[in-house]
Amino acid sequence: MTLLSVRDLCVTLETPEGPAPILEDVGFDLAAGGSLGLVGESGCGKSMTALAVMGLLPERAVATGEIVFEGCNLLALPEGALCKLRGRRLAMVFQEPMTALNPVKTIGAQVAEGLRWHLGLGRGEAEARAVKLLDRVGVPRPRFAPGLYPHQLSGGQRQRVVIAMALACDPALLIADEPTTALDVTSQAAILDLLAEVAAEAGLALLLITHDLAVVWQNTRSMIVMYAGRVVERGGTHEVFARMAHPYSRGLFAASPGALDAVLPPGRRLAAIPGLVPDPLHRPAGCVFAGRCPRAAADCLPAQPAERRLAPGHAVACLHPHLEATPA
Amino acid sequence: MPGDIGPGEALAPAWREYWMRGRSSAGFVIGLAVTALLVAVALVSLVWTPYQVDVMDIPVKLQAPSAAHWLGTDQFGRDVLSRLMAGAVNSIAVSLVAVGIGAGLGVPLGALAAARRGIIEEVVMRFNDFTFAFPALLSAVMITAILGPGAVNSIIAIGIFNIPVFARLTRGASLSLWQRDFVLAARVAGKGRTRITAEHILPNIASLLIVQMTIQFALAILAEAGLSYLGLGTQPPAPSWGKMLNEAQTLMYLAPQLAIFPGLAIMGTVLGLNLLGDGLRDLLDPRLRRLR
Amino acid sequence: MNSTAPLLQVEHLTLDYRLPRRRLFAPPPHHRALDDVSLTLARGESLAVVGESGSGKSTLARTVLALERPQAGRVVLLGRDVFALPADELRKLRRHAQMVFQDPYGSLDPRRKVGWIVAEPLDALEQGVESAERRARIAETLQSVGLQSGDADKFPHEFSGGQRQRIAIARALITRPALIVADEAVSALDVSVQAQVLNLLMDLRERLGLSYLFISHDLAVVRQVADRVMVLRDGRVVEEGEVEGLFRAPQHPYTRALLAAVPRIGVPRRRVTAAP
Amino acid sequence: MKQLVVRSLAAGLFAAGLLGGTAGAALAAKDSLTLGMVLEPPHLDPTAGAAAAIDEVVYANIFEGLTRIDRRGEVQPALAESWTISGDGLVYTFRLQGGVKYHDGSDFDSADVKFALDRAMAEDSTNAQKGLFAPIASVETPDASTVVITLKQVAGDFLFNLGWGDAVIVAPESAAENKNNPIGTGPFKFDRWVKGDRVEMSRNPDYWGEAAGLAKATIKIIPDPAAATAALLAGDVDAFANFPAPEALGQFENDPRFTVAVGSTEGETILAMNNAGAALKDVRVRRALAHAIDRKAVIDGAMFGYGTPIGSHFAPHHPAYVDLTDRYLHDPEKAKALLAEAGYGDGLSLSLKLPPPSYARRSGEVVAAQLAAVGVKTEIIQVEWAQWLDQVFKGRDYDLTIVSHTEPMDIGIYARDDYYFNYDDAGFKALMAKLGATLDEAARNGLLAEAQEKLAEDSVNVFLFQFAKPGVWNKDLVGLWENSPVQANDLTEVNWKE
Amino acid sequence: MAVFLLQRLAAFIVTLLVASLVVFLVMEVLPGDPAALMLGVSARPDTLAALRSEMGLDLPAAQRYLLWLGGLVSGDLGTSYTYGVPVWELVRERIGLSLPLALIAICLSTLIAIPLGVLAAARHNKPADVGVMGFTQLGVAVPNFWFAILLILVFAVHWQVLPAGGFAGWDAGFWPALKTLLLPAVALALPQAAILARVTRSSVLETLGEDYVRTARAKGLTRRAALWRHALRNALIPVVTIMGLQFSFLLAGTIIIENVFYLPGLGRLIFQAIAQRDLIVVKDLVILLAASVVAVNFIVDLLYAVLDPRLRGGGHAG
Repeated sequence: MTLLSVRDLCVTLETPEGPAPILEDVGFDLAAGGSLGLVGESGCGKSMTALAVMGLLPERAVATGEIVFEGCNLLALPEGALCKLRGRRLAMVFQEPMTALNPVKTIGAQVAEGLRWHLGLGRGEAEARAVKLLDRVGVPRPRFAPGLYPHQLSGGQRQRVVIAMALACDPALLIADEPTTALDVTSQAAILDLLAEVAAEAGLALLLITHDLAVVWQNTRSMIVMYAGRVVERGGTHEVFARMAHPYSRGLFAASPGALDAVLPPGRRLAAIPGLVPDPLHRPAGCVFAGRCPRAAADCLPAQPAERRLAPGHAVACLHPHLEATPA
Repeated sequence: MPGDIGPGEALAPAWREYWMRGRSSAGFVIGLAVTALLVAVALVSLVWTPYQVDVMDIPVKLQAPSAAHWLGTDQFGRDVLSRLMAGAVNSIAVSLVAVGIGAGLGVPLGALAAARRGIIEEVVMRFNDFTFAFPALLSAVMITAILGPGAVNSIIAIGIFNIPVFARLTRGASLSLWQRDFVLAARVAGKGRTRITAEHILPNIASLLIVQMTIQFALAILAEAGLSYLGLGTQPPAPSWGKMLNEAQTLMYLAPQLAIFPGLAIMGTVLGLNLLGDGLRDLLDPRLRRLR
Repeated sequence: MNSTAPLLQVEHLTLDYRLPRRRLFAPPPHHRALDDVSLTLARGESLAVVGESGSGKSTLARTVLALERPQAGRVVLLGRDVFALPADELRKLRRHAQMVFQDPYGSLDPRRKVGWIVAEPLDALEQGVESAERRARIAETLQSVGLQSGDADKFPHEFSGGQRQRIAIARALITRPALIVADEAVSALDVSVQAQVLNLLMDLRERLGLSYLFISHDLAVVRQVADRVMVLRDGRVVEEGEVEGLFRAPQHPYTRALLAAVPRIGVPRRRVTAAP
Repeated sequence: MKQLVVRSLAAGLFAAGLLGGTAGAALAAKDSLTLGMVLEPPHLDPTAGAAAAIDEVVYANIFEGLTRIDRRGEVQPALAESWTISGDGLVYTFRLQGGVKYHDGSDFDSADVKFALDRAMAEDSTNAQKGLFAPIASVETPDASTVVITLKQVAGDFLFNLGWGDAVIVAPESAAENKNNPIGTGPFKFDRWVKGDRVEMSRNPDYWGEAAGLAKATIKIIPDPAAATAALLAGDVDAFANFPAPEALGQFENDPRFTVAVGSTEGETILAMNNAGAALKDVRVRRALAHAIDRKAVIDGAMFGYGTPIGSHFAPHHPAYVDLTDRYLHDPEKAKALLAEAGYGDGLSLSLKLPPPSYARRSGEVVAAQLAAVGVKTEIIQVEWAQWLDQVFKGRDYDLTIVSHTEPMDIGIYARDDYYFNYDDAGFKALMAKLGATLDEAARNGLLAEAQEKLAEDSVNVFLFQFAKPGVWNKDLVGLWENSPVQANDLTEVNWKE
Repeated sequence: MAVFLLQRLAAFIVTLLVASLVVFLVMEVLPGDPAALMLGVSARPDTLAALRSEMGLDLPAAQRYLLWLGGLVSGDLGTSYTYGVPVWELVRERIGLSLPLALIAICLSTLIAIPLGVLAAARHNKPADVGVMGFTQLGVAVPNFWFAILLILVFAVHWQVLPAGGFAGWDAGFWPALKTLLLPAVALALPQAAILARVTRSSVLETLGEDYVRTARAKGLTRRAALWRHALRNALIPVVTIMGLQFSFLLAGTIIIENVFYLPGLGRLIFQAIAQRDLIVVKDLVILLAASVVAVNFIVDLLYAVLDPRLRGGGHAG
């Protein structure tokens, strides 16, 4: 059953130099209890997609298209109705646990706030539930009293608190936007484990946004690759990894030093993608990747390539995709 | 005047860009216009005023605005417009020098404190706390009590209280710059603290300082007016807006224009400078949302 | 200079940061950022220092370049103890050791043109460089990192993150140093650009015979560029060794935990127990 | 213009929602008075300070002397019911009022008089007018109601001098505390002093003479002329005996709620010159300055027409007055000629130090403008009283200054050694000595006329105008002094109209 | 935290000591002899000398400094030269006016400024914001003494609803006394309110951009709820700093405003004392004012700790 269905999502940002298209025709589906990885480099629009779903786009941004969640189009909902969904059915975990928590409120109060707001619980009851939640995410009493303030916790512990806040009202969808980027590698793994566990336990769908292919590989069932505001490849995670068809996906894969669990022989170079990501105000008319693409041909330039199905559940927006398997 | 600076080719690209951005901000344009008007009026008054500034014509004293005297005459029959115009020179001169003193001493002190830390910083900051512990006006009153009232002494009094403002600002901004990697890079490159201050720190806080200067300039105009109002600032017969207000106060009921026009002049000038300062801040560095 | 001596020798380095007092009459508490750290780096060798945040690796980098003064220990660069040198001698020594920083946005003065930035160590450290030679050196250095000589007249904000990191590398190279300390030099870059910069660093090392002290938290990156790896934790060296050996058979449990935590493609996720 | 401005201001502020409260103009109670005064007395003991403000509060209200000066400036009996003077003019025998009590209930007798006078004359006395008592050789008290004062030399104005505030009679028990809790014998008792704001007093029910008309009098200190104007208009004070803002008088004259009375004072306002100054020691220069000044314009410009031109250091309302105002007529050409003659044809620069009162500051501006017209450049330096005393009066470091000499009959100052004018003239000193030894009224007047002539002739100072005393009060108030022969606000006869 | 406060306290004491020395030296070089001023132009030298010795002016400077300092420490402020009463008495009388005036002005400016600032931030770039910013620009630019004159003109002279000046005294009753303080308080408060409103606005705008506000919105809080529950308290931290700074400006403002409204407050006392060379009063008052500025900033530091738990100490858990 499809929980979230995004169709033709376009987001335009007003800038002093004119409107900048941030997202163009982004679409994907996420089933209830499923997990979707959104991977791409900075500026590809993955965070903006998450904010669009949450209805928390910056004021200067205009979104068009459809974001259908549990049967209703979020983009058409009035603010009041959105507020009733946010935190209740839709929840989000942010990248920076250092700043995502209010420094002047106790962690207990911050976790309890959603409960009181959405479920109308009294202070005592909400705080009791908050203690349970904190315990669940690995910030247990008595070592961590709910009366602690965020600055008294480490980064990993704070991210656990943020997860507890997100889980408070049993949401159906959890969006995690680079939840581990700001953390040390050992905390990273623990947080990813925790996310996977709680998602499985509560049967909630996970939209995981990351720049790290390995994180996607280990944590999601399906994935989409984004580049310069567009979806360039989508499919089941394992299918996509098995045959990275889009030259960008493949380039990204080859450029990741830790992509292969093997060491390149000394002196061998990583496969870097030459060139730069085009600036949103000056995107080319045709394929956005053509400028950096080793396979680009004349036909890539006039128009955006349409999405092409390679296999069930695996599609690519490229005229000259790799059809051979990814070298492993 | 905004019209004077056309979008000419001669302007450097950066300035042209600033101008294009600035032009779209109403506050900045108004502030620039008011400030330019003030400067223009002051300059004009140096060579021409409708009447001679100091010449008394007692029979025509306290006249309401008329065709002959656009803003009326004061208790000695002097032309108010002429005195307002000449008062602009006084306000600008006093404020300029006072802010110059403040920035000229405060910026090096602040930069030194940030560069050297330790005991020097401690001394500079104690000096700051110390001057801050005295309400500025009170100290100005005492300074003029010692040195005697007068424009020069009010400049000193206002200037002294600008020193900690600039020292504090410079130190704060410099300290955060000293944490930046490009300063570390300059240290790796073997540059000493003085050279780094001159080549990296000061250029990077220049826009912040310019903005603060416009603000302090406005405050100095208010301070000069306040001191002159208390009789401690500019001495007669030199025209000063604050002094004019002081003299007009008892005449409020007979000739309210005498109190209204200098007040409006002060308000307009300060307003213009503040708008200019805000505009400059947004223009030079939109991230600098300094507290006001 | 004795060519057989190691390029850099760090001996028993200990460095404390003072923390604010907690009690008025007690001495202020210390945070020990480096605790008896020693290392040796030969010419042309690349040593990676890895560790999590707070492990002291950045402090080590700064101390090696004499930007911080340790409480104990020595840093010997090219046979000379940097903390025992008079200021102008130290300055002369600086041209042999330069640094590349993590943040390509923060490490370039936004008010200066690229040419000025790149030439900064030259201007500060080498007296009497004529302007024609100076120009030529800037152009040459920019070209060596894959930029154009015309880029010298642009401002940093006209460049992308990867290009800025190239500028920073050019600045480090212009005095033709023997040692480059790279403090998280690629961790702020996107993967595709990161690969470009890593490749550049490897090329330069081959061409110029540079030595790297490569500070990083990213084990995968380290594996790509280093000959040897040193693992720091809470200011102490927990393990050191040849990169291959250490990755294949880590000895210390902390090293093992670190390696296990790195997500890998093709390896199913397994529960890790985070090191406490 | 004015109405329009005020209305639009009112509308603006109203719109801003700042208006709170309602009109609450309480009717003034009919037996109390709030009198405005510019300067606050530093303390309330008239025998220990020079400030006119002390006398203006306590004189004739709280404290009384043996004699008193009435509203016409004439000597009247006070605590001394009557007196006789010996033929040689050296022995004064005073008969004291009976049944006089101090406000603290203690009795008044001749011992108090002796105490008070001895105290004022004593070595360590801090009486500001010690000179008044200089002629006294001894004070004796043959009985409780008689005081005999013997003088060293004849003093023509001795009875007048005993009427000064500095010569009031205080009791030994309370003298030390008079600065803050004045205990006198007058028709009003001191109630309290809210420093910086007001002094309150109330009717003395046990007064030996005719009881005061007012049950309560409050003297409110309002130093700022603008505030004074506002306070009168707003009804916060009932009267200003000496209103500090002459510019606003026109408005009060047109306002039916107020009475404006312009009286005379003993204040000769002069442009004092340092007669020892490099240029000013030349009488031609001093005369040139006198010719340069247009007194009428000074009075109009600085005093809004309130003030009488004078030609020498003498009050016009005095019988011995000689009008010398035409001695130096306003004549810029002549002034220039005189300056040229003295060698200052190319101009002259002088300092003009101005004390704080607005008459001085304003006159100074007009004077400076007029001097500029004849080529004399003046640098105006505004000083506080403390600095004026220090630099001008004591240090004699000045060229020109403007000040009002408010003491009555003070032409004698020109005979003092080392006085700040630096006018050291043997002829004038002889004249004054002669005056001191003369008792006959006509002869005295002749000598005084001669002295006035002499000062004008030597153009010692530029004599500007006799200070006017503009009083403004509620039209229903009667009995306030119009003139000010001594510095006082005698409230004894003040009443509200029925 | 306690250590931090003790360190601040030590710094404050040093500041005050230096201040006392500076003030004393300033008074030494102040031209004008208080004795001569009291006795006027007719005083004779022996009278002057007698008064000077009575006032203790004939002692050496160092001795007078130490005597004064010792007095301050033991709570004895000395005796006013001119009024002849203990300075403490003068201060007590005047503080009953100045303190309430300052407090009313602070309350007034806070009550005006914070809602306006929050409103402007909440309606960023909307007409309400533009209106508030316009008001604050005007408020910052108006000289407060001029504004005071306008207030008198309108309320006291034109409408006669409020007194033009003077202070009724608290013994006249609460409302009459308050009424006399209303206009001065408004004149003092308006420019402060304008500054405070600007600070509040920019501070709230800044905190509204913080991640934790976005987190709160992600929890489902409305814009308004996120503002009140999360942004405001954090935004108040810089606002409190500015309020502390304003106290100093407010004291300065009272000197002018008390002159305009002829209020017998500390500001006018000091002004008067300087003119009358009542040096002991000047010295005492300057030190008192400096101490109160310092004390207010000390309170601000304490308030920080209330508002910001990060300053309350307490290390990492776990």
